[in-house]
Amino acid sequence: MTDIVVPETTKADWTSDQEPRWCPGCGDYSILTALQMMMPDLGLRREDTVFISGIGCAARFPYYMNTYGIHSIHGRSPAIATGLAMARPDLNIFVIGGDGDMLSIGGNHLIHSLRRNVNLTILLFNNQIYGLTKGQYSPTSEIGKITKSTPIGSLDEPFNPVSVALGAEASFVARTHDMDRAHMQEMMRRAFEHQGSSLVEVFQNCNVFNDGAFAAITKKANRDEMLIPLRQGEQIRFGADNEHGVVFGADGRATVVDVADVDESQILVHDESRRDASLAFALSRLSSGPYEPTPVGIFRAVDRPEYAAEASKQLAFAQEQSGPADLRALLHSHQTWEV
Amino acid sequence: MTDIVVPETTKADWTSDQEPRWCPGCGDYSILTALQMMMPDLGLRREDTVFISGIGCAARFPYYMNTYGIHSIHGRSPAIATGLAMARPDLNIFVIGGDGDMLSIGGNHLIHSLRRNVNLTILLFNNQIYGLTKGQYSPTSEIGKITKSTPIGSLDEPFNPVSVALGAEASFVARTHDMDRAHMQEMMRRAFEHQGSSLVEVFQNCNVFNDGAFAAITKKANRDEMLIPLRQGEQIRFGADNEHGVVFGADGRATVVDVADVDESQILVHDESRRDASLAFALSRLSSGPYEPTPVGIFRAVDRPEYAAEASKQLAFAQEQSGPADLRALLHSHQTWEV
Amino acid sequence: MADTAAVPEVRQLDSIIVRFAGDSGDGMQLTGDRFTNASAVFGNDLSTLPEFPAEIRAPQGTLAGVSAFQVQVSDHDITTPGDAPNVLIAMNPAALKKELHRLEPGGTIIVNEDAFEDRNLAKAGYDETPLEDGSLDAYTMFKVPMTSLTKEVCKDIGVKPRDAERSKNFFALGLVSWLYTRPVEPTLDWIKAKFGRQELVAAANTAAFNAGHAFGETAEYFDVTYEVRPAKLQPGVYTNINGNTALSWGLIAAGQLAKLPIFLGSYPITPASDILHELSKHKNFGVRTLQAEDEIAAVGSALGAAYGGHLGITATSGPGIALKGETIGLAVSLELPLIVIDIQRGGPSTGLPTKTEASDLLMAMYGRHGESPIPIVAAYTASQCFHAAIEAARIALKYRTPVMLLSDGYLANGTEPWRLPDVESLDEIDVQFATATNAVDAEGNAVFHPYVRDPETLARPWAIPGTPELMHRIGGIEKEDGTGNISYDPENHQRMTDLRAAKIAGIANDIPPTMMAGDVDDADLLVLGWGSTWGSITSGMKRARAEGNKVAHAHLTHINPFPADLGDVLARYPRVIVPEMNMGQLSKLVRAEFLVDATAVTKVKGQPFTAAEIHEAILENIDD
Amino acid sequence: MADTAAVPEVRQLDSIIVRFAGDSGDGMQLTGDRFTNASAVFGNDLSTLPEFPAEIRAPQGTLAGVSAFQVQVSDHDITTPGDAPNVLIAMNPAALKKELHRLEPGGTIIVNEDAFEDRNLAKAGYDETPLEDGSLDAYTMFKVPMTSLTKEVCKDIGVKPRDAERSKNFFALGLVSWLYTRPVEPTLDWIKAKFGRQELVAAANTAAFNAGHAFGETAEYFDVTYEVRPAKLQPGVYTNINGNTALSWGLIAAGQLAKLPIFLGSYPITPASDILHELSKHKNFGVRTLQAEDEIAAVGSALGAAYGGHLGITATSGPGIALKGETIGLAVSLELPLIVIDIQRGGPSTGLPTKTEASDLLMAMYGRHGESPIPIVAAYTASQCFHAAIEAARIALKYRTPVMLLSDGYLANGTEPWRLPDVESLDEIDVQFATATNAVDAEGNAVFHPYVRDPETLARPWAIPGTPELMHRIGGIEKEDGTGNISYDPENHQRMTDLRAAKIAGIANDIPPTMMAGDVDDADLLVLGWGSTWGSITSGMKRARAEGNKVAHAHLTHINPFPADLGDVLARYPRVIVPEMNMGQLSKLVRAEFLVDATAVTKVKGQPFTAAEIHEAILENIDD
Ligand SMILES: Cc1ncc(C[n+]2csc(CCOP(=O)(O)OP(=O)(O)O)c2C)c(N)n1
Ligand SMILES: Cc1ncc(C[n+]2csc(CCOP(=O)(O)OP(=O)(O)O)c2C)c(N)n1
Ligand code: SF4
Ligand code: SF4
Ligand SMILES: [Mg+2]
Ligand SMILES: [Mg+2]
Repeated sequence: MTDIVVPETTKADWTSDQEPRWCPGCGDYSILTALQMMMPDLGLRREDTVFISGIGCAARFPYYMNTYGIHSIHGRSPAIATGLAMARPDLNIFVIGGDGDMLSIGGNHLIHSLRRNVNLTILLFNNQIYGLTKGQYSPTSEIGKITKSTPIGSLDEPFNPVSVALGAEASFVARTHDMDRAHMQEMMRRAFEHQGSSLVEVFQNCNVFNDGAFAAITKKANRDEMLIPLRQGEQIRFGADNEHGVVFGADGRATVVDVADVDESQILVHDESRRDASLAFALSRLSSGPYEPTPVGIFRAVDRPEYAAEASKQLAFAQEQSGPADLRALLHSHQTWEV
Repeated sequence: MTDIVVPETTKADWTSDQEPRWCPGCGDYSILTALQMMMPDLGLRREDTVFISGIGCAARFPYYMNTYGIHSIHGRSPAIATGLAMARPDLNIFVIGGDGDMLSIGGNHLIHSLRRNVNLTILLFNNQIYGLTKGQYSPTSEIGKITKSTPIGSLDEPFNPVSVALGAEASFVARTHDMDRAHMQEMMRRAFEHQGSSLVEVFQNCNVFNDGAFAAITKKANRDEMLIPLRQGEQIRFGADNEHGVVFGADGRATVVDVADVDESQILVHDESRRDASLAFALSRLSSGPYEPTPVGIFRAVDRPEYAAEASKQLAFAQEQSGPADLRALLHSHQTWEV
Repeated sequence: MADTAAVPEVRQLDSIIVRFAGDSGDGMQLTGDRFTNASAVFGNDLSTLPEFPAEIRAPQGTLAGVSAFQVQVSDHDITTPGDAPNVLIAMNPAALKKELHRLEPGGTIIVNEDAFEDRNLAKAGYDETPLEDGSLDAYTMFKVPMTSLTKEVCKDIGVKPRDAERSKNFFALGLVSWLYTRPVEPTLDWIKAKFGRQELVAAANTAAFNAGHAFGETAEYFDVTYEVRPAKLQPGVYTNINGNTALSWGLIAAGQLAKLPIFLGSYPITPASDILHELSKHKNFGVRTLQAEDEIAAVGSALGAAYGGHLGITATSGPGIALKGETIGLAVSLELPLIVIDIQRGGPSTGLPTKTEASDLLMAMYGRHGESPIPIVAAYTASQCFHAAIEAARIALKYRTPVMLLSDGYLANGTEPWRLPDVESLDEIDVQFATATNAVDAEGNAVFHPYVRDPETLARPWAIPGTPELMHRIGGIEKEDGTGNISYDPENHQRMTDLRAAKIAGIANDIPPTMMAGDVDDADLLVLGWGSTWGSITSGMKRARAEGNKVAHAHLTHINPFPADLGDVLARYPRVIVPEMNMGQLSKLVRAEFLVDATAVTKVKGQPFTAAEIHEAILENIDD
Repeated sequence: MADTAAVPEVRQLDSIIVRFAGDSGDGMQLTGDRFTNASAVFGNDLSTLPEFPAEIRAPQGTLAGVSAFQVQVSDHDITTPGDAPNVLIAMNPAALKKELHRLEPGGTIIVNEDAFEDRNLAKAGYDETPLEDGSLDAYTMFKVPMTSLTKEVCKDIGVKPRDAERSKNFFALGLVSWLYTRPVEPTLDWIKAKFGRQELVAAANTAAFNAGHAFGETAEYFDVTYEVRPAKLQPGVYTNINGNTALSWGLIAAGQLAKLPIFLGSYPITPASDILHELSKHKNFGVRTLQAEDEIAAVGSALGAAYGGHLGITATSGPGIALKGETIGLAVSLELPLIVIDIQRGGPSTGLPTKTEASDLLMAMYGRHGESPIPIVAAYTASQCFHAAIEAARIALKYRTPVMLLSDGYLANGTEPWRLPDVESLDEIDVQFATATNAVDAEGNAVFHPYVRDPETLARPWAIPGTPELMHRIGGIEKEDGTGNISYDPENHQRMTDLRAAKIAGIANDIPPTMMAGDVDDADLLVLGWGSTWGSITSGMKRARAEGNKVAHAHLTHINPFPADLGDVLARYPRVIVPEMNMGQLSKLVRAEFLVDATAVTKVKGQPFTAAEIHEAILENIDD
């Protein structure tokens, strides 16, 4: 980013000339729209902005943004983005991918970029399925899922992307869903503003291979009862009349209660900035899938040194220590003799 | 394992004819000894036992066990072991590797085998360094570590292997160290007995490239004050006179306190079998490195369906449904016509 | 345009090539499939070529969204889906625009007239409708309002217009079935079986199909219908099969023949995923499948299973093989049986995921560090994938080696009738696990040495965990000859490298001689092929020979090692051409091995060679 | 055994080959290194070969634990560390046992007598001490109680015996320095500089070194000392350098010459790790290094940095390259500059990690799916790695392509004196980022098309993020020629495949002609080499020519594409042999390309060819 005044932009400025190639009705459209509409608010230059993705339906995203972009290979986007971010700390880098791309083949790069805290805004479109390869189960699919590759049902315990990220030292972790544009935009904006790696899990409907996977919690009619909004500094409450809440026991257990049943002051106040990740983790365990009340919002947002900036500091430090680049001096730096 | 009586064995039976090729004084020796001494207690046949490793100093382990074994390639041992475990649920499979092998290049396979809950006993020798390649920092090295590859100090936030495992849905996670044979043996035994993937982090001293990394907590003189033993059903207390303990606040925070300062009944009682992983996670966050009081013991041990057994059940189910293998019927199963 | 009122003439043809094209959402693959099946049951020989975009559903109505299916139906033995279609069914303007260039000169176009409205025309890039501007005058065109006619008949049975529209492909199918006098029962039966439970859908599809058929009969619009008599195929029971299914069944058969359980570790990727899907369905054959977290885990798990005594398999496409190289190298070093399947697609990188190509051959040969030779088996027709899989298993199991089995997108998805083999006719694969010690140590104790070799095959013993007394450790570090202990000894490394090479080279004596066809004894030109070019070469050569040219065809089913007689074969002909769906990969291998001036005839267009292209290449090279 | 009392004679030699061998813990690498350095400063030409086990510290006293260092010191231009050593310094029985077979007939052995006690003898597998049983009578042997003598002198300066023992290698060094009349100052200075802060260690080492020197002088034990005069090298400033350091400096130089910051993404692996270590030290040159989580992330991050306008580099060894294939393929498709370095080691699989081999050539050529050609540059001496790195960068940057830079364990760790180039003499590398639109769209707007090519190089523009108006998206799916938009068009895929191939092939016109030596105009045999065999071939050929044979030497620094004149070169000679540290990889490429009957002379023993082996191969092939 730069100090100079950045010209104002509109959604159209951020929209490329390529027509999206997603199935009609795919949740990816609403995420794209939300992001394209939000981009002007960030006050960025398009030419300073890069979208990097792997492979999958979600990973087609960069083509639709009028920015720089790489549609790379399956699972490797966090690694490629890490190199770019280190080389060019001046850029605004978004990383986009599906649950297969980021958590199956790319799981290792994801967790390593999170722990390193490279300045990347990572959006994980979780549709609990492999879309592009036509409907195999993914690492976030529920146990027992019947797909082409699991005709008798899948056996694997799914990952909870928020828990995975917290276990991997992520400094920023949020969750949102494709049915709520304003919430998506808020999460994306906050994720972008975070200095370091930020992960936003976006529940995304794949209406062709896993239709309605999140309907039980994201459908308008269900949201009050099924989404637990996390708001900084506020009590964690939900329900049409905020009648439910989350409390913590001395035994270290977080539970959902009816506010009426407890002393209201016991209701947990959310603190995304708590250094200790255990609270965020406990919140991530409140729900074991999109069929129970599930927290959305920012689980964790703490300051930690950003990787690329630190790396640049080492370059400056090295120059201080060893002086500026002097190739001749380098070649003569070992013992030499003259003939 | 089999029902038939297994002949008794001794440490010597489990010791292969290959001389260990570790540096004199390496912590790997004490782990090897602990394990070789424990093996007879498990009542196994050597021929039913397999050790699988990747590459690294730790990964030389299989050569020294008089069992079946594969010294495979860097980072891939959990994947190879998963295939073997699924093919041969009758075997006892141990997976051995270092912090680089399992958490750097092999991080993805590790977390996926943990979530799947394949019946593997995984021992991660964490020496916070790359031994075999002569001393680069590892994903568990502390920030600022000066090594050959980081002459101005490393920048990466280290992984906490216990947190990583818990974030990845591990059903069994424990920690021990190479200076306490009895404790190592208890952890290994419990890990082995666990049905599913079990991860034991073993703090291991690399006296050549990272000597004393754990001395502040594992040296005999420091243990009382610096190791927090986790014991099932018991209050979490430590100190020469058990004068310290761990309590949980209603704000979801676990803290170390002096027992004298609190109501003794508030001291947390450890429950490794709690389904909700948050307590275990919170315990894993008590220490940010081997220089603060650090829990050792079993963080989590919960029952979940074991992957290979479930996979075998699907085979049985398929036979019930579709009858036994009939190749002719298979070939004729699509529309056919006669000429 | 035809507009007479006579009873249509029935014209006999010896073969027809039909191409269905429409939007990805229009169900063209299914339509083509059904047309094929009806023809198969009728007794024709046939060959198909499905083509679809990489997107699940590219933007509706665009060129990028066009999905097509070509089938050749014949009264005689054919080997390709045909070059230029005789008839093109275009369900929308984009399909017409994108596919027209393929149609034979003066060919027949059947369009869904309803789809040619402004929005669709614009999406396809037409300024005005091609149906009216005379640009198609050189073709025979039939404009049929398929959408509205389908809606019409569906209204009567209570299907909403929106839903009815989805049945328009069955209208097209009915019409084309009538035009080519295909039997209707197989299709109607299939609709019943497939959609039985969704009554309305079944009813709509049936009604649309019948309406299409009736439209042909009654519209007095077509002045001729066609008939293709059943082919005189070898007697037997036939099924219509694609390469991936045949390959999967071959793997299952191999397991049965070797009396081994099967383990497939795989990660989904086009066009290999169907092998995972198919094998997952047959767990009752003792098949275990793992959808691994990535391709490296997939091959690793298969290798682990192989160590445990299973037939370990991994299946993927090019990008996956690129990832598996290191682990395949480990398998070379461990000398364990393993089948690695590469269903090739267009490269490099993500390339053309849904298009065919055969450009992974040199990666299959050399895509690993160090000297790590592995056998390569290549399938050459859809149905032959069955036997190729068994052959790959035979070699892997007998020689304890990873084997690369090559297929491609064309074989994988294309179909052909397959005369089902008699199960009893398939050779058993003899697999013996080691059960006893095989050496004596310095102290005279009986011990097991995992790298003592069978003197004939040079294979090492397969001693699986659970076997008493044979405990041993193996790894990727160089091993001492015999004992398998780690060895850094210079001479030993040379010896082990030589042994690994000799083991693979020796397989040449255990495979059939080069498969030959054409003017074997007296040709001016040899066409050397491998893989899926077999069909095109066979057809193209037939044409060239029909013109009096003397041409022989050698086709390789084994590429590493080559058949023992290949050098002699090549030496017999004055010229050798090598058609390949790559930039000349086999030709490089042959030139290096035999110093023969083999000329590569290359094509990388995501599509198989046409017979005409092969024909032309023959003529070009036979003359000069 | 010598035991006279005269003042030793000083004998002039034109070169000597010394081999230090001991336990891994004995500091043999350091000893060899210091001996080398003293000789370098003295003005000799030299060449070294360190050899050590894969374990950090294999069991003490065992054969597996032996670490050795060979150096040839000469008064003339030499190119190898020599074949058979003239003198072997054996610090323990295992070293003697393992290394003796290399010694020249009648050569000199200097042993640390103290180490030949029962335990050590047993560990080495000696039944009785070879020092006494007459088995070494054919050699000249000196038994020196190095350990006790070292302890002795250290006692005086207050060093504990245990610690003192560690200085025994300096005793050996002092003794050998005396024997070969090497200057002592460089070593003493170095000890001071290195151990200055650990005073006792410095004192012990100095004392031991002096004691060893004095022992030679005073023990009246040696009847002759040797001198090797300074070599008549080209005037200039020299430094002693190994391949990995030279290569790292070359990369830094390339960054300076191209005015680009450098990004190295790497994952540690023997023998490539030192490139990561070395580059990490020079961040003041604008070098960013990332120790990635694995090799795939390493190359991925380098590619990401390249997209951002850095000189992106990744360095590894064989197993790492096997993992990087898919990402290199992406780089081929993205057409971005990238340097991929493979420091080859013994394979397959983990193989012989610390031993040299050159068996990754075909993987470098073909280790990716699809048609994905990349240029290959191969370094041929330790110091030349510097220039090879610059050349790889030049090609990568000019042609926007990944380039494979091949070195091997022998070059990586071996040293030679390097006449430092004048920094001003190095050619700048002209890199122009795209700054302006380069096309016009249908509406007449100026736009940027990322795949519009430079007509001469066929390189596409390098438009880096941050450049206004040039926003564009690229990916691994096939791209439309020019616009770079996704394209599944058959003709376009053929065109792009052809273009990618033509771009790489065209580099042939931009590289030097084949490097030739020997009887270029009139030879009966051509020795064609590549990579680190240069030194052995040069030495071996010298011997053959000295005997009157007519031999030419062609050495390839560029393997893909080949130099434009290579076909002509090969055609000029009646016979061609290709010595390779593999099973014949370059010979396969040459045979396929030129149909020349090039004979592979192969060796995979973890060690470079000796000059004698090359000599022999020449004689064998020149006769028949
Ligand atoms: C190396 C490699 N392996 C496999 C594939 C095939 N592949 C493409 S996308 C994909 C997974 C898609 O799932 P997800 O990442 O969840 O994205 P979605 O399509 O659901 O948005 C797979 C397996 C590939 N392109 N490359
Ligand atoms: C694919 C591959 N990459 C890199 C290496 C080099 N390598 C061997 S072991 C190792 C790391 C060792 O560290 P760790 O796993 O912590 O084991 P330790 O030696 O400390 O026990 C590395 C990078 C390799 N053998 N293979
Ligand atoms: S397959 Fe699913 S995720 Fe992919 S584009 Fe279609 S609806 Fe969206
Ligand atoms: S390098 Fe470290 S970890 Fe490896 S054997 Fe030596 S002491 Fe042990
Ligand atoms: Mg998905
Ligand atoms: Mg380690």
